[in-house]
Amino acid sequence: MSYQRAFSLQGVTKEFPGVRALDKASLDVEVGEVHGLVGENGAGKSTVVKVLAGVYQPDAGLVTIGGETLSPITPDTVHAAGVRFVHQELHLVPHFTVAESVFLGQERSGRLGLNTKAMREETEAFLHDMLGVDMPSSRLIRDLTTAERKLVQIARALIDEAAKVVVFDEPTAPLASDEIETVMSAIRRLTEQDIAILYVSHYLSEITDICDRVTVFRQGKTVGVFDTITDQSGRDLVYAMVGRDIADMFPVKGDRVAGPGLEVVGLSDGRAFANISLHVEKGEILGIAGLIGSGREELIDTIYGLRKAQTGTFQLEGEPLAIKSAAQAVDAGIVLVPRDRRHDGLVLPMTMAENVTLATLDQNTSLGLENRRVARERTEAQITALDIRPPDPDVVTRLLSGGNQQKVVLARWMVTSARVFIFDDPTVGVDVGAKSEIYQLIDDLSAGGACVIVSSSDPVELQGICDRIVIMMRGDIIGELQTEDLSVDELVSAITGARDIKNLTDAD
Amino acid sequence: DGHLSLEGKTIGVAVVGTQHFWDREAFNGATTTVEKLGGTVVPVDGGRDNQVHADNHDILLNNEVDAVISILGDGAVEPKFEALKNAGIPVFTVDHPSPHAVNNTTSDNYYMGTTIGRYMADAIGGQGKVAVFNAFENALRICGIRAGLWKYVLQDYPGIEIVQPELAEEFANAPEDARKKTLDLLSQYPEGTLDAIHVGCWDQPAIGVVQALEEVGRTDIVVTALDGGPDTLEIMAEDGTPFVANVAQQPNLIGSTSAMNVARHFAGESLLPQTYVDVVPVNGQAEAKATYEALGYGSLD
Amino acid sequence: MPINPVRHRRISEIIGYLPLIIFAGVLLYIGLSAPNFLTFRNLELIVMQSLPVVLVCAGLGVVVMAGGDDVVSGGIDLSIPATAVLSAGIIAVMLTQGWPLIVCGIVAFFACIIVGLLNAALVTRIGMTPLLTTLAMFVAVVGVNNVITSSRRINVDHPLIVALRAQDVLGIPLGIVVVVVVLAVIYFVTHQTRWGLHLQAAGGSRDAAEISGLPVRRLFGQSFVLAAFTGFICGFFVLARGSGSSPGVQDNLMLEMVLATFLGAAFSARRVVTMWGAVLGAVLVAAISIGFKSMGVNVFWTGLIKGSLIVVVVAFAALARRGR
Amino acid sequence: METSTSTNMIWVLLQRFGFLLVFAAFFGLFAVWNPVFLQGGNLLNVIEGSAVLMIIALGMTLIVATGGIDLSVGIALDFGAAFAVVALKSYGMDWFGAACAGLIGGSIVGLFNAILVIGLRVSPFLATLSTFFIGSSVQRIFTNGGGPISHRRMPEEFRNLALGDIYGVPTEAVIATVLVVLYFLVLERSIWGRRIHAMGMQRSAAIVAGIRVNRILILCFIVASMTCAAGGLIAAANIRMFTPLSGFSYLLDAIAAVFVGAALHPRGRPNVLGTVAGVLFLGMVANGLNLMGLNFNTKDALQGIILVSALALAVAQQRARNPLVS
Ligand SMILES: Nc1ncnc2c1ncn2[C@@H]1O[C@H](COP(=O)(O)OP(=O)(O)OP(=O)(O)O)[C@@H](O)[C@H]1O
Ligand SMILES: Nc1ncnc2c1ncn2[C@@H]1O[C@H](COP(=O)(O)OP(=O)(O)OP(=O)(O)O)[C@@H](O)[C@H]1O
Ligand SMILES: [Mg+2]
Ligand SMILES: [Mg+2]
Repeated sequence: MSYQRAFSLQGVTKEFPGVRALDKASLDVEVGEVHGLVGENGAGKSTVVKVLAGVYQPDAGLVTIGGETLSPITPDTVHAAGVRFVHQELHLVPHFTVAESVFLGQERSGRLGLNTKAMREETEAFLHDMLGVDMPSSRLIRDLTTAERKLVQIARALIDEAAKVVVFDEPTAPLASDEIETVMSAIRRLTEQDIAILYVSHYLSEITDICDRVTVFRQGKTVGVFDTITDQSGRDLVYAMVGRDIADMFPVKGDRVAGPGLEVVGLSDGRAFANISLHVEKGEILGIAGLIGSGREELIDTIYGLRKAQTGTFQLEGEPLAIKSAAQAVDAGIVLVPRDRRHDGLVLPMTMAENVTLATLDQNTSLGLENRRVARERTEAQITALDIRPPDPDVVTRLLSGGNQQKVVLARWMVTSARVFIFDDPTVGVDVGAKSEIYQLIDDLSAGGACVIVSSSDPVELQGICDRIVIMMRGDIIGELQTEDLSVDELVSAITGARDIKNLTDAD
Repeated sequence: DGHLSLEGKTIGVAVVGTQHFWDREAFNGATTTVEKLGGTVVPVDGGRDNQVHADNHDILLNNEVDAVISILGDGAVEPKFEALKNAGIPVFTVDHPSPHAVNNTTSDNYYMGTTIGRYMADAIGGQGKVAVFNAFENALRICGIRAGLWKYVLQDYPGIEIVQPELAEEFANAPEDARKKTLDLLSQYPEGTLDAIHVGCWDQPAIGVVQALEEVGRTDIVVTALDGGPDTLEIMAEDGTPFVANVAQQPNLIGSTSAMNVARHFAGESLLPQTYVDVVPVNGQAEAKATYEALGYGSLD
Repeated sequence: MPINPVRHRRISEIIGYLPLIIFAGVLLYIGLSAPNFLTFRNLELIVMQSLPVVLVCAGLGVVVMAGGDDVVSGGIDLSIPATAVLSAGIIAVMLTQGWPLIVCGIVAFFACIIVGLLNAALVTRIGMTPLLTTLAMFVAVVGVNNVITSSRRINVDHPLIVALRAQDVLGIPLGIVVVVVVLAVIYFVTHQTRWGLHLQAAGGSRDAAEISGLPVRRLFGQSFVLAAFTGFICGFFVLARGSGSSPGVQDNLMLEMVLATFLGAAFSARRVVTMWGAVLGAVLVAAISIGFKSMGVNVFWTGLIKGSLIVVVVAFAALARRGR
Repeated sequence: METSTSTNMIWVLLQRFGFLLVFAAFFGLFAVWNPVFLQGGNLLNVIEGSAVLMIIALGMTLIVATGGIDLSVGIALDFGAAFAVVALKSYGMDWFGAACAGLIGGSIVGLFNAILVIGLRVSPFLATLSTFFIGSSVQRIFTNGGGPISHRRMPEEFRNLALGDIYGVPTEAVIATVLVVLYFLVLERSIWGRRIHAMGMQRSAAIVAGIRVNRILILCFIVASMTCAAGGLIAAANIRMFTPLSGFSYLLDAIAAVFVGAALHPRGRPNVLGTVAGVLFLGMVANGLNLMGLNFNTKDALQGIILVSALALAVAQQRARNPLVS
């Protein structure tokens, strides 16, 4: 193929107080290719994207788009040059229609105000022709599935047909495994139209799957450009990213203590799922798999007392247990690492120390007054144990990177003497290095005799760390699989209902 | 007046508010008398908002009442009165003279203003410094009359000086607010430099004024006010109180008289534009006790 | 599995209409007990009396639209009623000094717009929370108005002002016509134009609007100016209604505005504050209070009834949301 | 860059201490304008006169810290005063019984708010607004329209809640100070305070962390309204009567004080010491303007303008110091 330069960043440096987020980084993307950008949390990916978006002014370096060097780099000049963004977050107005959302900020006007009809027709046509989906343009955003919202975002970026470069920032992070394909195929269609795509993701399987070339960042520097990508490139990419081999992403299991753990019988919430029974032994890691909408998330919330259960009983280590609120769950030694750490995991405006000790306040008090020194010491111990960066108990958690935020949530539960750990999508947006650390930690917990439940939308992760996986579909558990000898493909087909679980188990 | 009757008549009674003793009593006087005369009352209350009070007359108009008694209010009510009049509904006002009203029943505000002026001047021996709470002089006609005539009388006492600026009381939390403002005032006018504090149109703030004076032991300063409700009469009846003069009105009687006037109107009697109901000047402790009993508030012994 | 999403939907939709049903029930009850309540004349009166509140509600609706419906940090402008009395006060004072109405109007217009700009600057430049900003602004503007009018009652009998109250156009009171036109314009501007769509996006999801390159802060600021403009218009209606400017009108106007606007949210299918919801809320609140007065309900009870209405309606709205 | 260090310093100083400087500037201005301002008696007036507002503002601080707002603080004050005065007058209770009655009366308001907010899921703003309407109406029904209940022959001990002194310090100032200290310890130094702040800042995260937010919220509403009722006791003792609907006049000032205080906090949290600063500032401005001898309309307008400017300055200062906080 004869490539033509779509855009290039050369020697871009960006400093924030105390951090050099980009350090003479460069990035070249050709027309018609899908170019991957990978790196650890904090490597500078988002910063480079923001420089390209004109949100940040680089301290040094050149940005060239379509052969023209941009100066100044502002959101407007960048937009005019044909660069579009599909942001990671599903930022859309919930009560807007699809058409309104697609055209927000680039409306078609008629003689009297807006030309709503034209916008509706164009939206439907575009979704059909370019992305291959049929969607009524009058539906409200809040009634759409996550994947459909992603498509709306993509349509938004491309509807004016002036796009030359499209930047995808972790487009699949919020998606369930079956939805990913919808979006990926939409992306592939785009390359056919001589659009260059920059694809930022932590999912290396996607990167090797879809990208033609990949650039790797580490600590703000470009440390490698891979011109050919095969299914086997994953390991090399990881090496380039973290600067060392991550021999095994997943920990090797040793001997475990055993004994009765958490037992849930006949749990229903009257809406999302009904009559669910499951159990986790001490020292066991139970996976819960299922698509978005399968009731998996609601089940986790109900076990943790965040949602009201209509029927159902709990037993922990043989003792009956009432869980009507999260506080009761915590008192009983059941703790949750929630899927949405920014909303439910952390009190973002509070410091690391404040967050780490939030659930165990009464352990470091004298006469009801807080002993801040003890709180600090305990936090420092966790910082060392979990390698949280920066190692400063007084840093406001809002400013931590995703992986480190997740570690702070973990640290909070480490200081309790919890018996059941529930992880809900624990590694979304977390880089490979941190991911493997978190897996190790989960394994250590179960090795120490805790019951662990991991609910996840990532089949690889489930297959890698769990002993046993239950699969949910439409509010029901449709089957249970042992992970030994289970392949990821088999798991995926079970989750999506492509294959009957019975066949799977029979085949063993 | 035994022949008077409102049998079969519906009378709208609009009152500007009911927080204040005076308003409430006038309202009660009017409504009970209407009912005693066999009429039906449609009551509306403005919640001390002159605008709402005015609007309430529209409701009475729509309800096709036979007559309206309107208690207090400001200029906002005039067009409403006019509309009522045009619809053939006679309007009777209380303490609010209006060209569109058949009759206005009121205390003699001119007399109140001059009387309290004289009493106060006498109490401080015809000279000295006087502070005045006077937030409503510009807002309400009756307050303009009372404060205006009080000042008019004081022109005859060249030795009396009104402290500037005048003070403004609040309506909602009048006693406590006046107490604080008085304390501020007293720190500005040390011992011997202030002789009287007058409340220009009513007497709720005077409760706080007296309170402040007693707190800092400055009961040499004379307090005067208007209305003479039971609260303030009780204070005036206490030993050693600085609250020396007041002019008591008979709001219940005023309301009731207005209702009687409505009946007189329907009986075909002709009414004067203004009916004056006696006020009771109260000068000193003994008169306060007597007035308290005479107006039927009970006994203070 | 006894899960029937369709049935759930239907129940929650019915619950969703409960606030309106409750109001309809109360009004029907009033209509049956107060003979003159359901007459055309009375309905006209209800609308006429709610005009000033309707106008400020529309303004508040726009601000909420642009800032989101979080009462403390989202879009709220408590200063609109103060702007309205400032407008009324300036016009009244200048009229008594013999200025032509048009000049008075222009001066009042600029004064109101300045208040709107100040709100906008404090909120979007300095970053004060809107609730606090506009509450403080309310106090300050009322203070300034009291200086301008010396807390006097000022009668106004300018024919144009009187016409707003007393003139009919084709059998419909001029005041209603004017307000309907103003509302229609505001509706058009906020729903049928690019700017209006951006405004709604800014309030609907700040992040989405920012990412779409919309000038969120400027839009939010502009909503305060538009709100101040409704305050300016409202000033004329305050004058017309009270045939002049009386001190103290703002307090009641503010309470009614807040009550009506947030009740209005309970009427909207999406449970969001909308301009029409606010307007409907204003009219219904006026209807209820006029109704109870017509019934001769003891006046001391009105607050209790209003308060309970908010609770019932809002609680049902919350219930419906939960049922969804 | 180096040349501008000194101007930078000034800028930094202004940002850090801007509000303090304004406080000082007004203090100086009032002192120069009218020397009376500085006299001990007058400053005592300021402190005494701020006591009730201080107490109400403490209650408000608590509710704002939970992430809500309380428009019914005035109702709680009224109920406190009403229950106490009725207990003294109609039931002949002694001062202690009456004080307890007042506090219980106030707690009804908080309980009612809690039911609306937690039980019926009404937002705090609308819930407390309803409480305001309902509470006002109840007072008017109870007092037959809103007439004050005066009790001139109030027991000396009860009156001393407002007028007495403890070792020369006015009792109301002592009560306010004790409450300030208690609130400070609870809200800023205790584990309950941490929980309250956590739920105020991010409720869902607090729930997941196992904090019993509803229980805390109920308690906070009740404690806040009892605090306001304590203010009501003092107000009633001050003038020996219960004036219905009088609490409303403290509402705006209380909100203003709390938010000035929050703006003074490095991370924008509502906090007790900030509230104290806010209340004292408002009290000082009101007193100073009273002493300036201005026409009362001018004075009110100035007070409003100073309020807006002070708030703007406090917030600007906080933003400048810490641009990252939302
Ligand atoms: N606005 C900012 N102010 C200060 N530091 C910043 C800012 N934005 C980013 N940083 C810092 O710059 C570095 C690079 O951050 P960046 O967001 O680009 O990483 P990333 O590769 O996108 O990480 P992730 O995988 O977590 O998304 C980090 O150390 C981050 O803390
Ligand atoms: N103003 C700031 N000051 C310091 N650090 C910041 C600032 N803004 C962002 N950061 C840091 O920059 C990094 C990236 O933030 P950003 O908002 O871009 O999220 P992100 O990179 O998309 O995160 P994720 O990996 O979870 O997708 C985080 O480490 C964040 O803590
Ligand atoms: Mg990033
Ligand atoms: Mg990212």
